[in-house]
Amino acid sequence: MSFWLIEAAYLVASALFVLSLHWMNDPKTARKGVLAGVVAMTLAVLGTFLNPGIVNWGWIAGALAVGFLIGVPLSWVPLTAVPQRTAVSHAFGGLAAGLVGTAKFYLWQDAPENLTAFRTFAIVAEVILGFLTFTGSLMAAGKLQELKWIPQRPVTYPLQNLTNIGLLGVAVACGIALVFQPVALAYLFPVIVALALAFGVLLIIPIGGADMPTVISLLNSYAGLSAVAMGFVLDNKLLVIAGALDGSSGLILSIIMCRAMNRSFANVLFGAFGQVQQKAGVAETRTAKRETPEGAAQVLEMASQVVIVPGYGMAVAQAQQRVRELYDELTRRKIEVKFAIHPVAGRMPGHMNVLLAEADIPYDKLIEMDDINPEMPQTDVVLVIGANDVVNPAARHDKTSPIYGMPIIDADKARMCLAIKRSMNPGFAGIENELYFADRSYMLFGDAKAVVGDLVKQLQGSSGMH
Amino acid sequence: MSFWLIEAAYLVASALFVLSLHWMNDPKTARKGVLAGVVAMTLAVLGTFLNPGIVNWGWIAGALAVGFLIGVPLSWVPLTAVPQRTAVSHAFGGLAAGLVGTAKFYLWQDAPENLTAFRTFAIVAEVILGFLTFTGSLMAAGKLQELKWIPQRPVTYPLQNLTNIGLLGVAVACGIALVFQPVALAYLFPVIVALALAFGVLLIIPIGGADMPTVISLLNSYAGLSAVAMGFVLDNKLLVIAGALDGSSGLILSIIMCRAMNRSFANVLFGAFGQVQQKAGVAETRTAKRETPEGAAQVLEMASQVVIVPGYGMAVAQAQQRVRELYDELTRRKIEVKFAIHPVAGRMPGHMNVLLAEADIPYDKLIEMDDINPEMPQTDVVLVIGANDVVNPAARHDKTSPIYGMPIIDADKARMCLAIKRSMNPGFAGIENELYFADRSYMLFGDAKAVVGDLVKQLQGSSGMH
Amino acid sequence: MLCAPLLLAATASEAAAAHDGSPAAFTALLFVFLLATFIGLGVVTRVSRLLHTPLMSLTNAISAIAVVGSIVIAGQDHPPVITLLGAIALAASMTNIVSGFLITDRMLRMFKKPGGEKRP
Amino acid sequence: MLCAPLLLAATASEAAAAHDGSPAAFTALLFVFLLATFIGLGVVTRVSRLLHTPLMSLTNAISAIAVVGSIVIAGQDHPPVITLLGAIALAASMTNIVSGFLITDRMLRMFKKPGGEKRP
Ligand SMILES: NC(=O)c1ccc[n+]([C@@H]2O[C@H](COP(=O)([O-])OP(=O)(O)OC[C@H]3O[C@@H](n4cnc5c(N)ncnc54)[C@H](OP(=O)(O)O)[C@@H]3O)[C@@H](O)[C@H]2O)c1
Ligand SMILES: NC(=O)c1ccc[n+]([C@@H]2O[C@H](COP(=O)([O-])OP(=O)(O)OC[C@H]3O[C@@H](n4cnc5c(N)ncnc54)[C@H](OP(=O)(O)O)[C@@H]3O)[C@@H](O)[C@H]2O)c1
Repeated sequence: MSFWLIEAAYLVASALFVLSLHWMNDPKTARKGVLAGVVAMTLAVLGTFLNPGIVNWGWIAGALAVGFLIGVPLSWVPLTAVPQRTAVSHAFGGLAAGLVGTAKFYLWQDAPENLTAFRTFAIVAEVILGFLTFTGSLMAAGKLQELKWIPQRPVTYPLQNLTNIGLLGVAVACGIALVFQPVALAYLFPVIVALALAFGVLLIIPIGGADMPTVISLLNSYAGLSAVAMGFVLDNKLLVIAGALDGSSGLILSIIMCRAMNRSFANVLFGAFGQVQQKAGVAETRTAKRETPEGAAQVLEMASQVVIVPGYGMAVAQAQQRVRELYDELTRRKIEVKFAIHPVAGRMPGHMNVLLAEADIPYDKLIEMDDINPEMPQTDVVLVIGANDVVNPAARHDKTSPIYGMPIIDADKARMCLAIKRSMNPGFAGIENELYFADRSYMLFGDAKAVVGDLVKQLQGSSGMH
Repeated sequence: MSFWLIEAAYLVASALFVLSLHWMNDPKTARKGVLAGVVAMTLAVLGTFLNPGIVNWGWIAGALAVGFLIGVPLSWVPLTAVPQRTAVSHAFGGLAAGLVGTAKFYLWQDAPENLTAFRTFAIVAEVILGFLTFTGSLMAAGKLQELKWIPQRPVTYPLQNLTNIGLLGVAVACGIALVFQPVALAYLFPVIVALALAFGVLLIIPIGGADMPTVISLLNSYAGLSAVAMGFVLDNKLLVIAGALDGSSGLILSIIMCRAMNRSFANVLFGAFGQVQQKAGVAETRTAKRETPEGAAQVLEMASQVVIVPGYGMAVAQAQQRVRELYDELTRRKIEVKFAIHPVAGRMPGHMNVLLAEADIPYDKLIEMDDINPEMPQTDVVLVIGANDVVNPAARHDKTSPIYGMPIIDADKARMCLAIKRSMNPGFAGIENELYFADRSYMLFGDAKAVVGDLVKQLQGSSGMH
Repeated sequence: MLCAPLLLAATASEAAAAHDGSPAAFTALLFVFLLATFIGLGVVTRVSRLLHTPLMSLTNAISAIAVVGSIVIAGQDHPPVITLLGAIALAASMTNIVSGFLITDRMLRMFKKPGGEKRP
Repeated sequence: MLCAPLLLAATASEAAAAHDGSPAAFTALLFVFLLATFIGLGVVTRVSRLLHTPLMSLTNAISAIAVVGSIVIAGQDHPPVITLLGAIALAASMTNIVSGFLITDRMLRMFKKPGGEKRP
């Protein structure tokens, strides 16, 4: 009987998980999607409780309570910290998968008939994926949080990739051995765990902090795959389905990011990309024209169409509220204001959308790169707020540039360009941006929040009634 | 061993079937889709051959040969006969499912432990769906082929729906009885088969010939579902997957048709829609203005943008080649020619696209209703070729009209409208079309092929060098 | 390299037989059905409107997957009448496969790409 | 009305047990995996670009499905050390569920519909 209830619960849960992702295709239905996810997860948990032989209710209650107590605060992090948070929970996910796999392996040592070839195979896969996701995600979180004791810059040493692949190879080899001799060779299991943990760390070390978002998405799909493996171990379809959904989502997001950066997975994983930044910072020969907030405000008032290009800087400066005020001031003057959103502006996909949404800017004003670029020539003023690489014309023509080929927002094609940043320092890609030296470009130096604030004051000052 | 090869073949086949449908989303990749389907089917067949215990190779070879010999000619039918052909193969599909189910049922009579509740349940479902699809599709094909001895008009009699539902109810009741007593009550099985066969016929009788395309799509999903049921009987995942793909496809196509006709399933199935046509044909009071091919040709030459609205009449008259020549003549004169395709123009979804594609008209000239309607006011001449309901303005305003609410092509909004049809007879919906009485409308009476041919001659006559 | 042990491990057919018709096998099929339906709905809704007629005949051919069941019935050693039923079913399915794919391809070959020359 | 016989018929758990880990069960999971991956790819590619950040945290919550396995390990009567492992796994998964869904909803609540007022 319980068998049927459980299977029914799992079946409905599977359907709801699919719908949950499906409804994310439109902001209007997105929250329904979350609801579906919650219901699905609840069904999954309740269904599992029906399993005959579940007795340690105390332990379960305790664990759930702990998880609840950690989880709630973890959901309060500021939006700028979302990437770290995501990384941390990937770590938790990997840990859970790894531990369950380990437990199963040792439990079945006493009932080896259960350790069929594919079961053992699945366990090995689950454990390797789980534990490397665990350490890897922790490292990634650390780099994103810019912890002192974790080097931001990629750490490279000779034969690095070779040793990494080697490590993984050994782990896999041990795994295969286990598949043949799950009991006799059981002592290999801890070795595999250790290697997986180590590999997770070494995988991240050579990757620059700014590539972490891509890496996180990849770790996301690893976490999903480890759930799939767990599904094979426990012969549980729901685990396989949810894991697969998760895995494909992570994969697609990282592909989107790579495309938008015009880079390959290999380049992200082994390219030690951030390095180029060392040779950046070379003193500028050319100088860029400066503009004062007063002047900028006047220019903006004159414009009939303004396009704002937000970037990582706006996120760092937490300037979104000020930007909102600027938006209000301008629209109040019947000036058409649009936001040009680059797919990889900021440090995670959709980063800018969330920040601007937080500032209550209606999402039909957030225009995707491909839709806004055609309008650029008719745009009077482009206001770049803490963006850099995503508006770097070098990506279009300079074959030698590391971001050559990356699609960009054509800020240089507008009648005039105002750029807010603190200095002439480069962005994530570590290369200078000729846009700032163009005749039609003027710099507004300073922290994005402060500068935008000044602009707003200026506009409020002037009656605004013309 | 064979077990693994078979499962592998089935797994790959499943993936290929999905891809096959996926690639149909673009004419560029569509043929690749067919290829994928062929490979998948081949894998499925070869995989099945590996089953231990397959011995009657003679029978198999014979059956395959027969199927081949019937199948090849069946694929040569003219495009106008495609709906009938589809119906016939649904009949074959249903027959196959029904027979396999029957065979399995009697085979397992000697090994009743195999007739578990859900197996029997699945067999009953398979047999009912299979056989009702069989007779139902044959009836549909007959109506589409307009066979004399099958009444075109819906045949209705008192309590019709009640008796039909009743029949089905009895069949299902017997089925449930069988689920409990698969052996003791085995004699109920032929009853179920008979009822299913009868139900198939009675289901179609009350439906008008012109509704057959919708019905065929529904039968398509029944055929798919019977394959799914077979999958449950034989515990075969590939059958379930392919069947489900098929079922959902049929369902969606019929939904699209119903939407485009603004009618509900219930209305199609039980509405006896075609009936209204009886009270049609009432003599026209108002008279429509006629136009001669000469005059029409001159009008067309003057135009700068012409929109052609093809309909069922073009299909019946097989006029697509002439239409192509007309298209060439006009484009040669630098006149912008577009085709307005209504989703349910003709008698099956996409009917017009195939016909015009057959006449080598590039598919980027075939514009969907929603995209062409905004252009209508700027259009100089709309040339309606054997279309009627899909350009009937009554659908927009006349609440009493049977097609009220059905989205239409706004031919009446163009500067001028030329309509080619043989008479003032109504179309499938059996209602008069006020478009033909509008001031800006002129009729070209005659068979579409002939009339368009005349137009082409006229145009060729006039030098065309101005 | 990994299939080797998997294969050794499998006391295949018997195991499969043991599994046939078990509740677990039944629910497994339910999950497969659910997922396949989701895929079908998702994929078909995105089929180009241009190709709805070819789509009908393609799915038509795909539904001939009943061939799998027919082969099993017709091919195994059963009383002649059963074999006959199987053979008829097989012939019917084969007809659908052949005609379905042939006519679909025939229609698709007609679609000219905007460029002008026929699709390869 | 049809489940009744189905249930009667099922000598459920045993049957399920018999099925566990059999080759057939294994391949069933393979099919499920294949289909679910297709769905995932299809669905995610159509997620609105606006919502890629919430999507990340939503899938994050969904991947906490490992909770199912954790409950089984932690809940059944096993040596304490195993139970401990299970409990840790369970706590970790629960953390992801709670934080994942909460933060996703928090982000989505921010998205104002063009009209102006917040989404309900
Ligand atoms: N979004 C993703 O998913 C993702 C993933 C991986 C990598 N990336 C990469 O991240 C980059 C994103 O491009 P982006 O243009 O948004 O950012 P960016 O290229 O990193 O440039 C950010 C700019 O903001 C300025 N800035 C920093 N803090 C500021 C503050 N408080 N006030 C004002 N300005 C400040 C910095 O210049 P100053 O120091 O002079 O102020 C910097 O030049 C791309 O290269 C992309 O490939 C994105
Ligand atoms: N496409 C689908 O999937 C589908 C499915 C189900 C139902 N339907 C229905 O079918 C109808 C399709 O609309 P439609 O406008 O394409 O066709 P229609 O409304 O049936 O009108 C066709 C017109 O073509 C004329 N015609 C017939 N033979 C001709 C010939 N040889 N030469 C010239 N004209 C000829 C007829 O007038 P004369 O007799 O005066 O010549 C008739 O008025 C819609 O009502 C739709 O709901 C379509």
